[in-house]
Amino acid sequence: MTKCASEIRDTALDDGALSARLAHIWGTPKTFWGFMTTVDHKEIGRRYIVTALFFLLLGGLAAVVMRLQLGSPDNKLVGPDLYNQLFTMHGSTMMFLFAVPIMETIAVYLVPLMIGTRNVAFPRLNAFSYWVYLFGGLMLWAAFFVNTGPDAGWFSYVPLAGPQYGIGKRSDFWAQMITYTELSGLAVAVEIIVTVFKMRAPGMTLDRIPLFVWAALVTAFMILFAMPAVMVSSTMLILDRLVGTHFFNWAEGGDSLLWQHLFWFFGHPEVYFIFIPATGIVSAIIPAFTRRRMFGYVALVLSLIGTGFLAFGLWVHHMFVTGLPRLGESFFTASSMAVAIPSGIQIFCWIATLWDGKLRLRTPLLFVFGFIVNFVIGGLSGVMVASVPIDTQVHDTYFVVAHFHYVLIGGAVFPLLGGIYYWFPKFYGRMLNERLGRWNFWLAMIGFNLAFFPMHILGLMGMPRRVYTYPAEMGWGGLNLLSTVGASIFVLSFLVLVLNIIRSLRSGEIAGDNPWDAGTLEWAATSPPEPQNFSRIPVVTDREPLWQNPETLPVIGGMHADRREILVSTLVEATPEVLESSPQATIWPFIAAMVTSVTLLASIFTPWAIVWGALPVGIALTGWFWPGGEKEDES
Amino acid sequence: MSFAYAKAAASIMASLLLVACEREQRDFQTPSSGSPSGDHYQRDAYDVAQGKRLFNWMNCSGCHSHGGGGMGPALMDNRWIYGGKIQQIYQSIHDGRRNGMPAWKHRMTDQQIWQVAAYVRSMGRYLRKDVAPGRDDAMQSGKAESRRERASAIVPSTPP
Amino acid sequence: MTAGRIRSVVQLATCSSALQACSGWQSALDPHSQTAAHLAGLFWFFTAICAIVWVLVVAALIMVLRRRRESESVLPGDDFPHQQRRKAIIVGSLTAITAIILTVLTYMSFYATREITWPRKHVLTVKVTGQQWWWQLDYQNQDPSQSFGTANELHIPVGQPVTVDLEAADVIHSFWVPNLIGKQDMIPGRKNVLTLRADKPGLYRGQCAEFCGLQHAHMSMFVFAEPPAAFEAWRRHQLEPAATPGAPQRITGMNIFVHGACATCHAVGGTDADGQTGPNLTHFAQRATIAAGTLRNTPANLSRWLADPQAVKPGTNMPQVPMSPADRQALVAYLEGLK
Amino acid sequence: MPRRRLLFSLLVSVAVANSRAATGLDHTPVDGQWMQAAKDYANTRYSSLTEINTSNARRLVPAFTFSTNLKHGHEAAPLVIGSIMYVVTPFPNTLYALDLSKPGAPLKWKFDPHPDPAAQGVACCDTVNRGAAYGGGKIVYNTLDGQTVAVNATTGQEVWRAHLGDIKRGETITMAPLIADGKVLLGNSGGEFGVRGWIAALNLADGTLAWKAFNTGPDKDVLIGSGFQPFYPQYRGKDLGTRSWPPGRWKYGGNVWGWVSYDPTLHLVYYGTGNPGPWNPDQRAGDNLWTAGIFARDVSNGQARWFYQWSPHDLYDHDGINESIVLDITWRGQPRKVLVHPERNGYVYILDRVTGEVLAAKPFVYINASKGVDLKTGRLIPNPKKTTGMGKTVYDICPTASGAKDWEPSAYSPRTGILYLPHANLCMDEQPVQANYIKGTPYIGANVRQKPGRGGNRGAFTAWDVLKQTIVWEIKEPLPVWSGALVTAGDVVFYGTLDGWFKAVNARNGKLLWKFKTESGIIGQPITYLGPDGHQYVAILSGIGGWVGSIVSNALDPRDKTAALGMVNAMHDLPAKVRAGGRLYVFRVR
Repeated sequence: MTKCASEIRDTALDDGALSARLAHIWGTPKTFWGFMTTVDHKEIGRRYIVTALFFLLLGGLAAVVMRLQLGSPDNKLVGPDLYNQLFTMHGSTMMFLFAVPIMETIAVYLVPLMIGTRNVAFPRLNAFSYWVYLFGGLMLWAAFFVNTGPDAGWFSYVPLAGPQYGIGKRSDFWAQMITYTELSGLAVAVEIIVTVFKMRAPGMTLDRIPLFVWAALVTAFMILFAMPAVMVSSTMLILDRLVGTHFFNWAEGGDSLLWQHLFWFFGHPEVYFIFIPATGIVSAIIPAFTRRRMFGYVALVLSLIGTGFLAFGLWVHHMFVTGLPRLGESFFTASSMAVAIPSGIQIFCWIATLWDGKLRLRTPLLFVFGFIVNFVIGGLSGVMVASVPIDTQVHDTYFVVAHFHYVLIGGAVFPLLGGIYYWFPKFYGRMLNERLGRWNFWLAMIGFNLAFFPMHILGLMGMPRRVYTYPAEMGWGGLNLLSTVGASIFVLSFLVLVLNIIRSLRSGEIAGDNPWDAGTLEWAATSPPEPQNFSRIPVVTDREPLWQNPETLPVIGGMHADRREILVSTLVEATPEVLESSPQATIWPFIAAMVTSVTLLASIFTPWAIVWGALPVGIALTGWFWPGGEKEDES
Repeated sequence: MSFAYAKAAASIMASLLLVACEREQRDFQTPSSGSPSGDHYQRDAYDVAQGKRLFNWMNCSGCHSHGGGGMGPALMDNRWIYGGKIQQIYQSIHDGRRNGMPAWKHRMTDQQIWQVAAYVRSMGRYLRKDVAPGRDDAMQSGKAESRRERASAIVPSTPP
Repeated sequence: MTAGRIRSVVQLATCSSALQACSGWQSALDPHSQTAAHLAGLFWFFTAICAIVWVLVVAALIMVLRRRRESESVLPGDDFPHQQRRKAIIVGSLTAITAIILTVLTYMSFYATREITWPRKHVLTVKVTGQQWWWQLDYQNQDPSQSFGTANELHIPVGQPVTVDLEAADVIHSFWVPNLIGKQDMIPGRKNVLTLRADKPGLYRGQCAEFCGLQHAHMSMFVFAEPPAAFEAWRRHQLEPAATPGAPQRITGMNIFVHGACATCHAVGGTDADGQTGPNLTHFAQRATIAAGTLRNTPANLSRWLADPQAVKPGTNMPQVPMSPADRQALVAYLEGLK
Repeated sequence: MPRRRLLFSLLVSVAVANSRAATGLDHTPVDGQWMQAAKDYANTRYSSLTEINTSNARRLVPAFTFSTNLKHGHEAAPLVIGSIMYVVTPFPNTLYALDLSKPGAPLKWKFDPHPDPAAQGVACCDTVNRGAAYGGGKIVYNTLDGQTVAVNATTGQEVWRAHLGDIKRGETITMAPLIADGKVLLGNSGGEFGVRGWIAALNLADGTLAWKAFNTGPDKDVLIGSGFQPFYPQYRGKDLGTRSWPPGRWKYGGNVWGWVSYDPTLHLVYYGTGNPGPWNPDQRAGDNLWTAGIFARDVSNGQARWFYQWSPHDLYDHDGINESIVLDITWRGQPRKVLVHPERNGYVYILDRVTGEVLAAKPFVYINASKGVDLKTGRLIPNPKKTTGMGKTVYDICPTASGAKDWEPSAYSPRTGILYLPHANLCMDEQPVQANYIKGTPYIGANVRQKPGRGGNRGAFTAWDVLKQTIVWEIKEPLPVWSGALVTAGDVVFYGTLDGWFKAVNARNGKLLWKFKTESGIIGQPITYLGPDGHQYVAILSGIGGWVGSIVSNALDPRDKTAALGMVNAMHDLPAKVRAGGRLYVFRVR
């Protein structure tokens, strides 16, 4: 580190000047160029969230069409070809383009704020991951709109998705979409891990990390271990389809079950990528609205880690009817049951916190209540499907559809909605309307249960999944109609949310820095946060720093005020270690993402694309890392 | 100037989209009217895939194997005794040929014959790569249709 | 939500349908075999436990809302150490109880699995091959001349265990007759085995449970559980070639069938029609349904099916064979005569 | 090992003499003619001519050649009766009569039967013909489209014509008929078309049907009556030809397209039956009687005497149609009337031809498809590791579908006691798939890739000591040996190779004496005769084709490894070695 004459430290500036100066250094110009080049985690996180919600909308529309089709028996609204594409798009979109990204990117937005730093580690990678994710999602939907939507289910079982029965390019787009989203997912996971481990504010020891951040951390680790499995398998699928390898060709020594093992080795943990951050949201909301510290912090953290570990030992329960050895299956029954224990602990701790808390029944807390009510149903039906004998009856029926929608909507979307109501003021500086929030909640609650509870019964009545229609004589019509009505109400609840958001953006009540009087660090920043998040890095001495120091937070000084700089701290105790520069805005992540995307897209049609694409990708990466002579290069 | 580029780009995009749509079409219903030229069957991956199934089901593979031939001539090379255009192949299947090829007009529907003809064209990879089938889930006979080198120009060959 | 209520909802929904025969004919909760009864029993037990747990959780939440707080601290986040300890004990015990319940459920599940999969002496082996989108049934026998093939309608003798060998010809399918037994996948290149036993005579519907492409929705099957004598009569009849038609119209129909497109895929025993890629139609007229349970087997429906199969079952491999109405009528007459 | 005393009786001449006595046909007493493809009823292909011998064979030179102007497989044996040589071509099955008495053997006449061209589409393994037979002044042979024609041997006029095969069902006829007891014996081909196999006897005089016996189905069709006394119990019972199959499935298989032997003393004909259809074994549970076995039938009425099955429930297309050589030997001290049969499944069987008992079965190639023959029950012991089934790919099955030895006939010399076996050394990967029966189209249901067997040499010419059941010597050939063999009293053995070499080797040690490169590959049957000039000649047809050579004759594409039922994969280099053609070569010693 060379000391320059022009060097300016924060100690030399008063608060106002420092804030203005840092805002300029960290800021994103409100220009097109600024938009394209920004590496600010808040900018990227926000557009990530908006994009994910956009895909939620698309996936939801697919679901609406499916519900309309199933609303009455022998319906001819959509044919089997379109229906198969619709449910594949619905599942793939919801899992790969909505649920996982949104959970990861809420973390991208919030984690630096919650741990008191100015950006994520590897901000350019962050920008890159967003663009890759965006292009992957757009590619999939563009393909769908030209009748090339994947039609073999979001799980793409071979041989149906394989080269012989997966006709045309539909499954190739699916498999390549996996590559895009997993690439971005892995990038984010790496960022989160490094950010949490090395960039926490001084004093934020491991046992002072907010539970949401713990959840994000555990999720990131799970992603790191699970996603390679699906990338490998989807690459194998592409190779089978394009190059004629025999990974899944049982007639030449391959095995179609290999796909299922690899897919579910990822696919089951994936449910927890979605659910664990959601529990983090719940654990963030509950203290704020009960005015109580979370009961059983250590137990909750251990539950998260335990869930993370156990999640990798459950995948076979998706394969109970494939004819695997019964004893082995029973092992997976036991592990699937066991994963209910950490979930149980979390629920008990939440209820214990609520028990003698000073409840403020605002919309976020309502959604937490809804979450517990619905998720427990999903969790308990999960215990049922974990049992091999019961699973042989309900597997691949609407019972399972009901089950995982209770887990994913009840267990993740409800907390997410709560989280939106909770953090919206932080993101945009304005409150969401409480009245509309209640409408939103009750419509969601009623609509959701109406839509999905009957599916349990339909499954027991023998209705299999993924059927585009059913005969009247099966007697499934009534419950399906009920479900369709429920789904419509559920959709209505989202319209209320959209309305609420639009209204608030225009004329919502100004929020202030800490409207909920919550205790975690993100509420110490302004609403919306300044580009640098914190002009002076706070020092943490408690799990709820703002409750401990309601008036002013202790801060550290001595950081440069003339460059993008962050504080690197130690892993366990978070004692300051070194000052590290943080990269400036650049267009290269966008360019790299674009050439990567074009390469991947072209590789759907010819394997040579990988060879030819390596060149522009290499150029883009060179540009990315080329030193630009900025001050950031010095430190 | 840039407008012209945009127009060109737009038309390329449009034709790409059209190609994609046509490739992925699933025509379950027999086309109702007229006698189509049959060319569109060669651009539809579904028709080609159905043709491939029929090629096995209708025992075409019994004589022509997986394109290399056997009792019947090879279909993956560029020698075509009775012509290698899809219409000529259709004719060979539909009416049969005197040196052993049976007529299928009473045993297969027109649509099926067109599908098989389209598939036969894929054997020498006279079809686009993205339309030609990938490998089977079966013991391999060689490179999948979509991975074959395109056979060179069709040359007429004399009947045996 | 109690067990009884779900049951009544199920019954209500099924009984309201038009056809009497279908009451609960594809229901996991209307067991007609020991195995299915076992499964249903286990299911209800699990449901009861889960319902209790859920009710307790919801009750706790309601109490949270209704509860009058003892004291309200001024500052947010204040802890009450005595409460903390009490809560820790409660949460700890609840966790322990959860673990115990789950252990019990795991063991029950494990023993139920053993109960169901215990190999039994079987009297009959049927190989079921899943095809897009129908079921090929091959009744096997040590004596090859006693073996035969049929499709989509599985006849079994009541009270006798039947071994079902499950295979697939193209993609993965799944064999599932909920009233009798849980499902088992049919995976190309693998063989799975189920032992099926119906304890009450009846007609049970099954349906492919693994997504298998365009017509996954119309891939159902029927199981006819018959008294052993009736089954034996049926079996013997299946060994016979098809009835030779007598009426001129039927003879015309036979000629259309045997010399036309039908014979390239379908077999009728005793004729030159011996196609193997479609369902065997030797005793077609005895079947209750057409196209893997898509339509009831009536002359009108058969005519409709032959006229435009793609309208009935889009994507089916059955082509629309052009035919004059008179020919179609003759064909229908022939097929409906294949008793 | 008990010491065996070996005694050969020259059944060859006995048979000829007896047949003459029995039928009064004008078989010349001199062993200088070649009146049927297999030379004699015993199928020895042994000639007592001695002019060509081990010392002068190297001086063999072409005497004349004759082009057929065809480019398909020439499998036939020429016939020589008196001073005329008769050559049957592959489709269109023209019969040429060459006048040997004149220099260069000019064409005397030709006869064209005009077979239906559509027959080419249902000929499984090229449009071959394996030769004619002579009797009663007539040359009798079969045409590809299922006809049998009798032509006046002198004038070339058609005498009669019978039509037994229906090509609409896929029935063709490629075999050389055998004339015995005043009857023409022939059977149908079409094992790959789901054809029901039969053997028929036509009256030589007028071509009317004397009897016809099916090889599957109810006893009355198979001509199984009270005289049927098979040695093994598994062949006893009513209607086993239907009951050893799933109902209705017995309509496919058991064709007769190979060699028929005849024992005039026992008045029995022996012939092997072809494979059951389809190849996919799961579509035909059971032993599939009476396919892939051998029948002994009373020549006068066709009634079956006994049966033995080489390959019960044949898993690998190992049809049992190979030649059975009629010998009288001393076996374990007892004189036995036997058949020696080198079978496609890789064993040389010795059967008691009176009772149908298997005396011995020893492998002459590497076999892993089966583990031997149980001499107590007579059953082949299958190898579970190589058992095929629907959809299951089984790798490296030896021998392959075309067999350790296909139809190409061996020769037996009573002078050496050796059987001269032309054969292949191929293995295969096989995946049975669902076969679909559509009348007149192939009914196979298998993906096959053939490949070289152990050692890499795809063929061999093996001298097999019949009594010791051991290999005396063996010539490894890079390509399968698909020509017939011929052995003479001069101790010279002749055979041809696929790349066109016609070879003469020493019958006692296998030393190469002479070779000559012909214009195409050789899959024909060498013969020898005494010319009108009193000299010994050797004749062979050169013309690549058949199953093994269809890659050349039908211009198949080797990129498809399953083409021609996988044979193309094993023969992918053949087009580089040999060209299609059709030419008769006749040699003599200069």
